[in-house]
Amino acid sequence: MTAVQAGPVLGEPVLEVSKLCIDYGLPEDGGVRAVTDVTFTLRRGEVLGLAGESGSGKSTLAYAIPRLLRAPGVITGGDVIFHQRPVGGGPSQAVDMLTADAETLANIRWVDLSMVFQSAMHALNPVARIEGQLTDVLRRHRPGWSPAQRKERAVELLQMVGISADRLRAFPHELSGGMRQRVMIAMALALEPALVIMDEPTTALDVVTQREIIEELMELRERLGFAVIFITHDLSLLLELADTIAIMYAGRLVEMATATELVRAPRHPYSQGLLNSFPALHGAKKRMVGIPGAPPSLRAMPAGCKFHPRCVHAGESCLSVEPRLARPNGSFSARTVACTLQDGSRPTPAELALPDPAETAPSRFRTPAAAVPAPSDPNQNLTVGDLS
Amino acid sequence: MTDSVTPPAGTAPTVVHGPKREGTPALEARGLTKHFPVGRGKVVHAVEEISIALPEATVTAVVGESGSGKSTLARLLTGLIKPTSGELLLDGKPVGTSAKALRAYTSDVHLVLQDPFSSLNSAHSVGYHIERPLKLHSDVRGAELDAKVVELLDRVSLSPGAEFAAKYPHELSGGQRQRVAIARGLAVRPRVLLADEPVSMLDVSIRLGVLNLFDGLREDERLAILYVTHDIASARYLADTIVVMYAGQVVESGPAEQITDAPQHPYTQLLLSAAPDPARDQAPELRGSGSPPSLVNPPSGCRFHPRCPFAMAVCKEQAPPSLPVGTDQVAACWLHSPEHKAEADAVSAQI
Amino acid sequence: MPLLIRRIGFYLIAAYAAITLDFFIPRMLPGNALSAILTQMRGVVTPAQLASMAAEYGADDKQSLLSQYFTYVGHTLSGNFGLSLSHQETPVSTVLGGDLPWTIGLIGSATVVAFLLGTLIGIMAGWRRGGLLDAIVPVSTFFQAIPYFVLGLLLLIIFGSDLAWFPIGGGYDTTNRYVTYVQGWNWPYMSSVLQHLVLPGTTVVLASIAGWIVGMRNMMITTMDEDYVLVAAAKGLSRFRVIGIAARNAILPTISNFTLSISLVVTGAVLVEVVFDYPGIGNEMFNAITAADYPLLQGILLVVTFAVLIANFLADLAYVVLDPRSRREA
Amino acid sequence: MTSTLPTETMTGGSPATPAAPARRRRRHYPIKVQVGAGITLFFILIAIFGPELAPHSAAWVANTTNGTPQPPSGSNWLGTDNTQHDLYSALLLGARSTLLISFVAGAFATVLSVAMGVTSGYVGGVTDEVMSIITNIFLALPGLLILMVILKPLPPGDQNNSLVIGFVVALSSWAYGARALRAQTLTLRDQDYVVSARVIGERKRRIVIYEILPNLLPIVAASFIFTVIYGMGVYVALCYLGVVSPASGSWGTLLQTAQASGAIEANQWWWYLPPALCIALVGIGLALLNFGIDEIINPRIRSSRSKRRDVKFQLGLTPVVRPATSTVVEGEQL
Repeated sequence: MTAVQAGPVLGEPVLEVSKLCIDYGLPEDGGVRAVTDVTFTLRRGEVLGLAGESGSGKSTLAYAIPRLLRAPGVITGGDVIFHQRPVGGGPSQAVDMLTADAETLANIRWVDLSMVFQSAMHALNPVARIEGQLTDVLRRHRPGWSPAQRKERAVELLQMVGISADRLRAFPHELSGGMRQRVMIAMALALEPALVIMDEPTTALDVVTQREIIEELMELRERLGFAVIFITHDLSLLLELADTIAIMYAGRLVEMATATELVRAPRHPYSQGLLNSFPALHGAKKRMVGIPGAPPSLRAMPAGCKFHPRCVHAGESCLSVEPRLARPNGSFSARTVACTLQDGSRPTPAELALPDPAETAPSRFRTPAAAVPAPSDPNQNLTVGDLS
Repeated sequence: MTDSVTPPAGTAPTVVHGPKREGTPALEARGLTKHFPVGRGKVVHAVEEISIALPEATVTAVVGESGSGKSTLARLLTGLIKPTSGELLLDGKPVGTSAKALRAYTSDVHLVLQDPFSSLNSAHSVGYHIERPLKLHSDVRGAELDAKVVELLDRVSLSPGAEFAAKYPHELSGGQRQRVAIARGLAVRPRVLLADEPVSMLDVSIRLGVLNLFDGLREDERLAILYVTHDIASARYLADTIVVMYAGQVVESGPAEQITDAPQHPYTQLLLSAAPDPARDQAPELRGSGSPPSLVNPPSGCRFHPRCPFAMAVCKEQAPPSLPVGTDQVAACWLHSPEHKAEADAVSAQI
Repeated sequence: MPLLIRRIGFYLIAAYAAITLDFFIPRMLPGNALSAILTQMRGVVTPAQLASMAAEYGADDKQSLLSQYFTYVGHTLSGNFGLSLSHQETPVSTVLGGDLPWTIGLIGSATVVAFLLGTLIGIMAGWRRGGLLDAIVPVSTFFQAIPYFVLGLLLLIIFGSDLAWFPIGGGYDTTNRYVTYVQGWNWPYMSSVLQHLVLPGTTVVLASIAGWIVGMRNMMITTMDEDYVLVAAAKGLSRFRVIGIAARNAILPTISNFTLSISLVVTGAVLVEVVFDYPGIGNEMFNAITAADYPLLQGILLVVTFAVLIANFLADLAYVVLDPRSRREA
Repeated sequence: MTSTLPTETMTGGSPATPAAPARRRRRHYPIKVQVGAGITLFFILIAIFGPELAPHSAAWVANTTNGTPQPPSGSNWLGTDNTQHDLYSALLLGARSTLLISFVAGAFATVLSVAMGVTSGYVGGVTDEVMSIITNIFLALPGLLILMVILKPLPPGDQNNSLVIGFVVALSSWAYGARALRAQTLTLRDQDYVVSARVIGERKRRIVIYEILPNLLPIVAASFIFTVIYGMGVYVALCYLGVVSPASGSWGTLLQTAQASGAIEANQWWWYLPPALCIALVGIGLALLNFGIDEIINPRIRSSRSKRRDVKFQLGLTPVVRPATSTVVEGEQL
């Protein structure tokens, strides 16, 4: 295998999405808008967490970027630029994903941009052996390789995710849920892409398996330097692994900040409500309230700020004016939020005006200490030895 | 962390899990066992010898991974499936096996299921769903019945109740459906509410609303609630007592905060270290790997031993008894047995 | 292979049920009808044969029903279906031996064509939903809603009598007095056979193809909603590979639904033979009914049932080969 | 005819698209269903009022000594047959027995298939095993051929009894519906709402009738229509073969006499074409109805039509439509 470049070149963008709009159904056929004016930039090696509830448009957005959204999904506006590294090296080339033809897309897919789906059970072809499903992508994108080379690579990939080579001949139904998801991850990394989009990759798994796979995934990311768009409704998990978190509500980005900023000092009432929806594992028990009401239906969107019917801070202007994503008033960080409480027009409630954390350290997976197993923290993990 | 314990030598007394309260528990299960035949003489050992007591006005959380038998336990408690062995006691009285006794039992014990999208029949209105248990188990009829339906809907915060009663399930959101399912359970003033993952399919922001509803019912209706979940953080939030299940058996139980703050069984520790925790800033160290065993051929001895980093010789051979490890806390683990203390210390020191 | 063993068990039960049903059918007839049949045969067969036939139908009381039954099962299993009354007492097995190749040729070729063509059209229609091919689907269903023989009649009227493009009946040309065919693998004979096969074959294909098309189309649409098909597209695989992966999975339920269709196709085709006066089993059956030739009828019923069961078994085999999940231990 | 029946593989639509918009309830039935219902209703009316509409009775004979069938004319709209009976009247008269037997057969078969399928699926266990084997045997047996053997020797009284004929025809067709209903019942039985009904103490019979049956109705309707089509095919075939000869005549009888008198060779189209077309039309009308029901059962198979013909939805190539410039970007077509 070719050697991986030494570490990700942070700062260089790999994906630029601007003002992306996505509908279900054509406008002429009475389609509904599912994603509105989403703008963000993803840099090489960055882990972007996309959090939101069902119907918030997070999956729609993720599938539309590689233009894999199913009918009746339609992209109705905006731009998606993917910065493709040429095979032989050299400066990256900007590819407009929305004007690209089928062949251009086919050549970007999996080579530069791959995906991991929520349910590996459904994402693996039930009637084909693991080997065939790992090598078909090599046969397509590495035409010069011999069958022996492809097989060798398939073995290497399986071993990378901790599966023994003898499972190559297995069918998907012969593997456990965790193993199937590992196969999917191995498959996604087969061509060492620059970006992996992960749609709730661990939601269907048990918590122990989920943890094992997340740890493995982040270790691989550290080693191979790919960027990740990680979609989940589980904000508490995202806070542990993402560099940047984008919170979606009703098809819009309502807040985007580093994981540390978001968990320590949320700016949007919805972000704060979400954070307060996860009971803590430790510390004093306190009564929590979640967020009243339910997310709006796509067909009956409220006017103004889409969150106002559920927002305790909603004011007069929220009913009619839709806030734009902007840097919060008085913040020096690169974070953005879409809320009139943060643009200086209204007083900001204290709980939404906590100071930005001083150290905007990337997620713990980025610290060198995470690469080697950390010594256990006695407060976190009680060992049996402590008991007697 | 705890004082050394003195389990009675040689005997393995039946340990009854669940919140410790004075008086007779609303529902008690003794030695419940369920083996499902799967053909060719094989059986799935889904639930083994579980004794659990649910006193009124308490919440007991049953936590475990998929396939741990927690849902089967909940269904055994409804009387919906017959246990292979063991018995149920309602207010201290054994539940009869006659059709009449079982029908009476169904008015006292209700089950709320996981999927709010399939737990209501799309062919019937919300009102119908709530009327049925009333018609089956009470003499309320006519205008009184309608008033009762409205009152029940209001009680689960579906107001105005009359309006909701006329709606059909497809017009409701997931959280609202789950409230209808709970209202139906409350219709005939049950003693016990069994909730099988009642919030796992709901949106994150509305889960707490439903959990808080359970919390309120515990006090207001003096209900004995069994909360089955895979989410140990929500179990800690809602429950008085947490019961941890693994491969059909209870491995640890005790007061909720004690379990999450001072887990004594290696499996509970594994579960806790794997759970997402935003407060954590270091990678958790997972002790133990692999996946749950087949319940057709469960491992010998302690069923957790193939995954357990502390496994000793005895763990492979003998199933551990439930040993007291703290105030009202028990763990089924040989590490806590005085006879194996020396070996346990040695194993722990290595890790 | 628990699936296959279960299925073989089922076929044995079904075959046994068919044999037993066959035994009881003549006995279920109202008494008068039975004696009427025997009376009708009096001139045709010798008294000894008549006695044995009466015994076989239970019209004489010398044998118990049970021993009659065992005699009958023994005869059937050894391929002895008795003598055909309408064919100068030729053994039924000989009569059927002459008819079978025609029927197998007709149904076999029509089924293969309908399956291949229908599946292909179904795949394309499902892939391009709302496309041109998808518009064919309702049209094909019309043919399916018309009884086989009515469709045959319509084709016969249009292409046989009206346009006279094809012969209107028979298995090969018997009217041409200048040519005498030597039956066998020679071109003049075979071309005449093929010419006579076109209309009945087309009828069976048209009537049965919609089942394959619609079944395959709907399964394609369902399968294309599966993540693994999207994964194939996301991998950058060629469109034909993606279609191939979807089709490979979509065809499995189609094959397992074969059972539903095959006995309909066979009975339908049997009627088509009557319309086209085709020298196969179906026409033989029609004649046997007219002549009240019960031994022949019984033989035909058994042969057709067994053929359907064998076809089903072949479909099961194909399924087991194609779906690895069916090979799993229970 | 595999697909006129919903099969087990088509059960249940999963909420696959995470953010799929809520489907609007259709107020208008699809055009297919409207046309299908129209055709079917038309022929049902003919079956009911046919004898009143017919210009001549069955016994009427044209006042001619000519032995050859007469082509259509002002006095005999569809001409006459070789015995100079009016074919237009015969067509109207034949509608009744043809449709009556089809619908009687459909009704009997539906009752049988619901009883067998739902019982088998809900009760499960050995009952299910035995019932499934019986169902599968009925599927594998060539029903029509057995019917021919059974019906041929029936006395004329029974041959004209539409209940007897309908029931016997139903015996050969119920198994298709039973199989589909069993599969769907198996799915519904494990639905949470059925479990909930058991938890509150509902009795078995009430669960089957009130909780399961309402959700099976589309499949019951589809299987009813299927058996009506099948029943008509079988009945017409039996008449055509002369196995059954109803006194009142049927469309199959018309075909049988036409065939027997060499009408096809003589190209006397007015004799055999009208009944053949009527049979085909009824079949098509019912098939259209079934199409609509199929799409209700499984909305995914609906062939959606967009107002924009220039936008193609294709797997793995999400279309881009910018309303401002209205330019459509897409890949090449297949």
